[in-house]
Amino acid sequence: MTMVDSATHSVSGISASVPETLSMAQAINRALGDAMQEDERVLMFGEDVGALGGVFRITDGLTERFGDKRCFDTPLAESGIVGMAVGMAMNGMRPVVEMQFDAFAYPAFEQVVSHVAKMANRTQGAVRLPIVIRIPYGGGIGGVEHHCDSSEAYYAHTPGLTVVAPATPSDAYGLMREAIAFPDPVVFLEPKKLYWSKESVDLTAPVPPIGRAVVRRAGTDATLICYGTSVPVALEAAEAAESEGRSLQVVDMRSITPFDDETVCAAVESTGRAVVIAEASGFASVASEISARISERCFHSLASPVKRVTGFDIPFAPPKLERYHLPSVNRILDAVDDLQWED
Amino acid sequence: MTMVDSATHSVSGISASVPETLSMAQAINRALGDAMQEDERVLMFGEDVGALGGVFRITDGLTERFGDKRCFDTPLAESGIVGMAVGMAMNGMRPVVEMQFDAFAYPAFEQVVSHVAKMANRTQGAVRLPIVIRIPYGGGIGGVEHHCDSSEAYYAHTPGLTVVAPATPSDAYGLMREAIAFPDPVVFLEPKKLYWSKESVDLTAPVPPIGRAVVRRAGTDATLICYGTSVPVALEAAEAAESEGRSLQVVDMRSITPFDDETVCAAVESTGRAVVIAEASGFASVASEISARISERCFHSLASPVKRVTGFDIPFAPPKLERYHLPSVNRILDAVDDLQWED
Amino acid sequence: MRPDVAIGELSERAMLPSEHPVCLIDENGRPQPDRRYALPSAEQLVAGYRGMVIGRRINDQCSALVRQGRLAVYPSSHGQEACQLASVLALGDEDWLFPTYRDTIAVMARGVDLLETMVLLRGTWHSGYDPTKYRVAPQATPLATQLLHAVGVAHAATLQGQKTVVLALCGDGATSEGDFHEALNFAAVFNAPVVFLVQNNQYAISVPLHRQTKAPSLAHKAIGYGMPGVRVDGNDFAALQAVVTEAISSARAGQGPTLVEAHTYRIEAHTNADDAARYRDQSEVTEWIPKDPLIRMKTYLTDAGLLDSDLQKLIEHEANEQAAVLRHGLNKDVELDPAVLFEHVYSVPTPQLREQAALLADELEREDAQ
Amino acid sequence: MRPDVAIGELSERAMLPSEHPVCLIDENGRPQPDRRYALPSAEQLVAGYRGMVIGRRINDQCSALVRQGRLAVYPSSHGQEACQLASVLALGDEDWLFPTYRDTIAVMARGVDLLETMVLLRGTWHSGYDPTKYRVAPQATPLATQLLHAVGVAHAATLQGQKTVVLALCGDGATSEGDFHEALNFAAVFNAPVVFLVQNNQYAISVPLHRQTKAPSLAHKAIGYGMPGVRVDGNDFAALQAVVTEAISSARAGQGPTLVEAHTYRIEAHTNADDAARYRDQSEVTEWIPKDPLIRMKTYLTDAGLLDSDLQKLIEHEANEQAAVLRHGLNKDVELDPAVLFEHVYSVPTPQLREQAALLADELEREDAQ
Ligand SMILES: Cc1ncc(C[n+]2csc(CCOP(=O)(O)OP(=O)(O)O)c2C)c(N)n1
Ligand SMILES: Cc1ncc(C[n+]2csc(CCOP(=O)(O)OP(=O)(O)O)c2C)c(N)n1
Ligand SMILES: [Mg+2]
Ligand SMILES: [Mg+2]
Repeated sequence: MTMVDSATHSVSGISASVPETLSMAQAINRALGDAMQEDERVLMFGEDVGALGGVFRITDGLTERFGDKRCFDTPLAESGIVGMAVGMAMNGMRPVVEMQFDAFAYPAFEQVVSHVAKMANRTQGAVRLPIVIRIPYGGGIGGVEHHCDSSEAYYAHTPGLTVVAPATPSDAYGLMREAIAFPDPVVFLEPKKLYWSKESVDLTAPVPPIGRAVVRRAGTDATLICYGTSVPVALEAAEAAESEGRSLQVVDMRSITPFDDETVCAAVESTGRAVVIAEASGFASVASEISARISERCFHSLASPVKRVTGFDIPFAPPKLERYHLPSVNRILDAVDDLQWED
Repeated sequence: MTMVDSATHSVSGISASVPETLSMAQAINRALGDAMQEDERVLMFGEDVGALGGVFRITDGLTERFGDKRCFDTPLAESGIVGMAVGMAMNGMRPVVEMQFDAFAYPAFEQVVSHVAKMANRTQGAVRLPIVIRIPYGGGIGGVEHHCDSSEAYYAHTPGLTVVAPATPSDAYGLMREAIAFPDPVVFLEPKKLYWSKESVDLTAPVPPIGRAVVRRAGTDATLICYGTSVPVALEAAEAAESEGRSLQVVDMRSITPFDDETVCAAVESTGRAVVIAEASGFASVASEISARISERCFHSLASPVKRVTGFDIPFAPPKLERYHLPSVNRILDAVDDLQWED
Repeated sequence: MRPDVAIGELSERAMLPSEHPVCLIDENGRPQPDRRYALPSAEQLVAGYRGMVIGRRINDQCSALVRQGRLAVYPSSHGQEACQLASVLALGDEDWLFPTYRDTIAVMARGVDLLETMVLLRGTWHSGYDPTKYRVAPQATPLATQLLHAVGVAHAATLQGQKTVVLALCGDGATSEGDFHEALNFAAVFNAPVVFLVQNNQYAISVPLHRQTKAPSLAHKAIGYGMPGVRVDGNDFAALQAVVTEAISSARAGQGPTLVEAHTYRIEAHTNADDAARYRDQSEVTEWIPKDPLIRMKTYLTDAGLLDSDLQKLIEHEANEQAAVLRHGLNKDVELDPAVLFEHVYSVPTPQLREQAALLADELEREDAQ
Repeated sequence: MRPDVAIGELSERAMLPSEHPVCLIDENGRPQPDRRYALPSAEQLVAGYRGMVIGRRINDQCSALVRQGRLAVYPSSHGQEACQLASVLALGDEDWLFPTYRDTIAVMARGVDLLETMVLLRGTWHSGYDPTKYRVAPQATPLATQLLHAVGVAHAATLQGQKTVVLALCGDGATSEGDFHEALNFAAVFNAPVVFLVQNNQYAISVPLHRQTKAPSLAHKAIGYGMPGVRVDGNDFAALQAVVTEAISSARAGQGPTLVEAHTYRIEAHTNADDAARYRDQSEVTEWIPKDPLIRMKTYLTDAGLLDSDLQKLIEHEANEQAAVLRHGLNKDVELDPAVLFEHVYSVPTPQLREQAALLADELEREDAQ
């Protein structure tokens, strides 16, 4: 059994090394383009990803640039899309597929759980599936039902999948390049509401590999743990807390599986208090896992029980009510206040 | 908003009140028969549930007794089965459907998550779906891949679903009667490996309602928390521990959602130590939730971090290796030993 | 020549669609005699026209309301009003309609309150009307999923001896989903009283029909389930009404389901959020303009002496009134109590939801106090 | 008479199946002239017969091994050996086979090591062979799912300019699944070189075909995807070989997919765990016995002077030898290292799996120490 850790490696980008201001949507688009340019086994397909460039324009220009054999529309059937990707990967390709919205990946659930996740194990490694399943996920965009689910728990609970969720344009670029180069299937969760968030990105700079969390903000009083959609809210809460005299550390998981216990435990042990933040409904979720892990592993460092700030255990709220459902700065600050501070 | 708790109520059975020795399979069969007898809106359908009586014979005799309009075979399509059940419930019926094995419910995932779970909320309660989705689940029967999944986390994470898992024939009867009478959809997880376990059952005796856990064994040193397939293993471990001088309490959740925080917290607070046991892979699972809840709610009563004994984060093992994968008495005892006992 | 093979209960010929879509009133408003289908009555045609004019007005009003920020999104059925109306006007009170997100006009035509209809697209809730009151299912977003629900309602009707027929709508793109297949198969096997009406508007967002299927026509899928497949001109209200009415009668008479494919065209972009210029030429749209379902009907009715300028004005007045109701209703903001988020998830909220509702209530109280 | 309508690329007639299944050698072993399909060569027929005899022997050996507790389960293809062999013998080395749990004989006939084939049913792992080595996918259990993988392999072949054709197998029951629909549609839309061979053995566990579909035949589903549908006598190796070979050539020539429905019968119960007496009369089985694919082939070959008792003995000897290899192999217990559970889930085990592997290793070490 090979038990070595995959080392941090820089992804040699094709895009120029001058930092550019990019939105997350543009960064993912660049990552796809660069990967397709470098490796002709990389394909992109799904619903409306061709001429239209995807409903979020993430695949904009790829068909024009690489032709409709490399970036193409499929019939409207998600199980079909993922199932076909399995076969294409079996025959040497590296398919990247787009599920148009989170909830529209559910028809593909069987293909994802029973095939994508299990093929390598089933065949004792003889068939590995380097597939990336891109899923625009989460709320905060005023979307109607079925367009705002945070479905990461379904995937994170499924052994054999690797699940990542970037929170910045740089990470989106770097993690996408990693995901495409990864030998195993990756569920790539794209936080819709951050598609238009911008950053100056050096596309050639190395990013931490899949499986590695980062401390986004230093702090000494308590640790906020988050990923994807919840990172900016956590940072905002930390900012607000500072003005109230509390120093909050923010850890961005980046990868949900593999999970970076090392970074999380070190962080929590340094502060002794933790709040886990995620948009998904809380019950039996990734936030539950993080809370349980911290409680199990950092027990004696904890000055207070771990708190969770998550979406409620309700179907995602309609547009006009979503702000009550989503973890807010105030709700995070309330949770921090509850961390049994001895004044 | 009605915020009252559903009171414990006895299910008036049709079966005689003399206790009988029944296997869990027979108990479920009786519950289905009695419910169909009492209420002609109750229907049973799925793959091979008619003439064959189901691959586990759970529906044995129902077609003969109630005719093939009440218990019938469908074409082989799980999304179809669940989707049709949604419509039948919309038009006044109370469908009970069988998914032949755990992993074969995945094709129905979208119907379950996007419709079964959400219809009542979507229509502000105008359309409620009294559907029972029966899923034989879990391992321990030497089944090949796709026949042994413990898929409860997928359902428990989905708001709008009620998820139960009986561990005894009496509970199987009582919970099934409750589930069929329930106004909302219930995912009814039947622990396959316990189908043939027997017990003397008084079908007319009241059983605790959905949402209520029970303490299956009293104990003072630590609490084992389990449900469905893991209950007998936990009880066996408690038995073994007793001979080693350790008194373990065993709580059988019975319902996963709604979750009985009251019983669990009282139990854990009484012992100060807890091990959560479940067959499913541990990451982002129901066991994670239970561990997190205990850590969050009973923090100051805990003498040791909560431990989890779960299936590994791997696809379910092949028959010849499943015993290494499943929570065993020894693994539970090891976990108990790890609960930081000060000698 | 191939002999007509009768293998199942229906002969091949009875299941295969005709070479050309059924058309009773052509693009120029001229009646086309048809061997199998009679022209609907004058009353029906006028009712259809009236409904289409109102529908068009509402469609265009809604698109405007999106631009004004009063609606979150609106998938318009501009150009598909004949399908919208025919599908509803052929139904009886005891029947059910299963619409998609694009079928707002059909929902309204079925009598659902205008503002209740707009709840989904306005974003105040997921669905605004009581489906059991109108016998109209919530508008479905996940494609093809509602077709199975339709089969379930229909089969439950059979079991309970109700005379109900269910009309289930979907688009051309939706026919590619597995649920479409399972629904048609279940309907046929259970001989369920369902009519599947596919509004083939040639596009699924950006994807044209020829990338969706290589079938000679979508109606050719019917024989694979052992049910009749019918192609109809989807911009001809008369033909649609005749075909759908016959399919409904057949279902009601216990003769099982029918698949109807209506050839129409999505004149506008998929929704306001879409940019159709990225994937189709405006010239294609222009070609479809003369086939407009309203124009040809107006010509026909005028020529037949069934429509004069008074009636036209009356109908337009009615359309304007309804648009005004909509406009005023949507311009009023609704007060929403966030507590509703927890109320309907279960019949009785779980202890977990009670805790969460309390948390939110506490937050709001503190917010108010500030 | 219906005119032959050419709407898409193929005419209706070219896509609809013939009234009767193609049959080249009838139940009595007599050759049947057929306008479209020539009898395969003597060599091919003898190879088929040889394979079927071995397949039958393995089928029956495996059923016995289940009774002896050496196999966890065995879904026998007893009676379906013609389908098993024809599907494989028509393939070239560069082609792929996508089998189901019932297609063990096809997998073996493709050259997969006998014992590697039995790994799944023996329970020592989920699949025992390297799919890329034999170009045989793992035997699929979740119904119809593998058809999509087949389309993917085929389309990737097209994109890479490989001349590969993919043969995808499924049962009659599997045609009801959504994935069947999506696979056929994708195959047609991408013009993928796939041949779908449905072994219609009349049952899906206990459910007879007429409760699975109301279609005139399963092959009638083809036209709904715009591909040819062919019905063939599934107990006639010659006809199967001819039909499948033609479908493969057509796919290889860039003419896209074909749906072939083979009419056969599941002589044994679904698996050893099943009790067929609960849902079908033995008389029905008895009726199918004379249609056995081996018997008719033996008669034909004997009559044609292609099979004498020496060759028959030689083939039987070979069958016995293979059965012996299987018996001996399966009677030997395999030593399994539980550490393998963690090895292949990911290319590089995650930190979580490393911890879990260590936990198990520690347990085993302590167990050993006792
Ligand atoms: C299961 C699912 N997948 C994807 C989507 C996203 N989506 C919404 S509408 C649409 C196109 C539908 O096309 P068609 O069925 O032809 O209906 P039309 O919009 O043309 O009326 C897509 C892909 C969805 N709603 N549901
Ligand atoms: C998705 C899925 N649902 C249910 C099952 C359980 N199951 C196994 S075989 C079978 C019947 C299959 O019938 P058919 O396709 O006709 O193949 P046959 O067994 O007759 O060869 C069923 C229902 C499964 N394997 N996969
Ligand atoms: Mg369309
Ligand atoms: Mg079969």
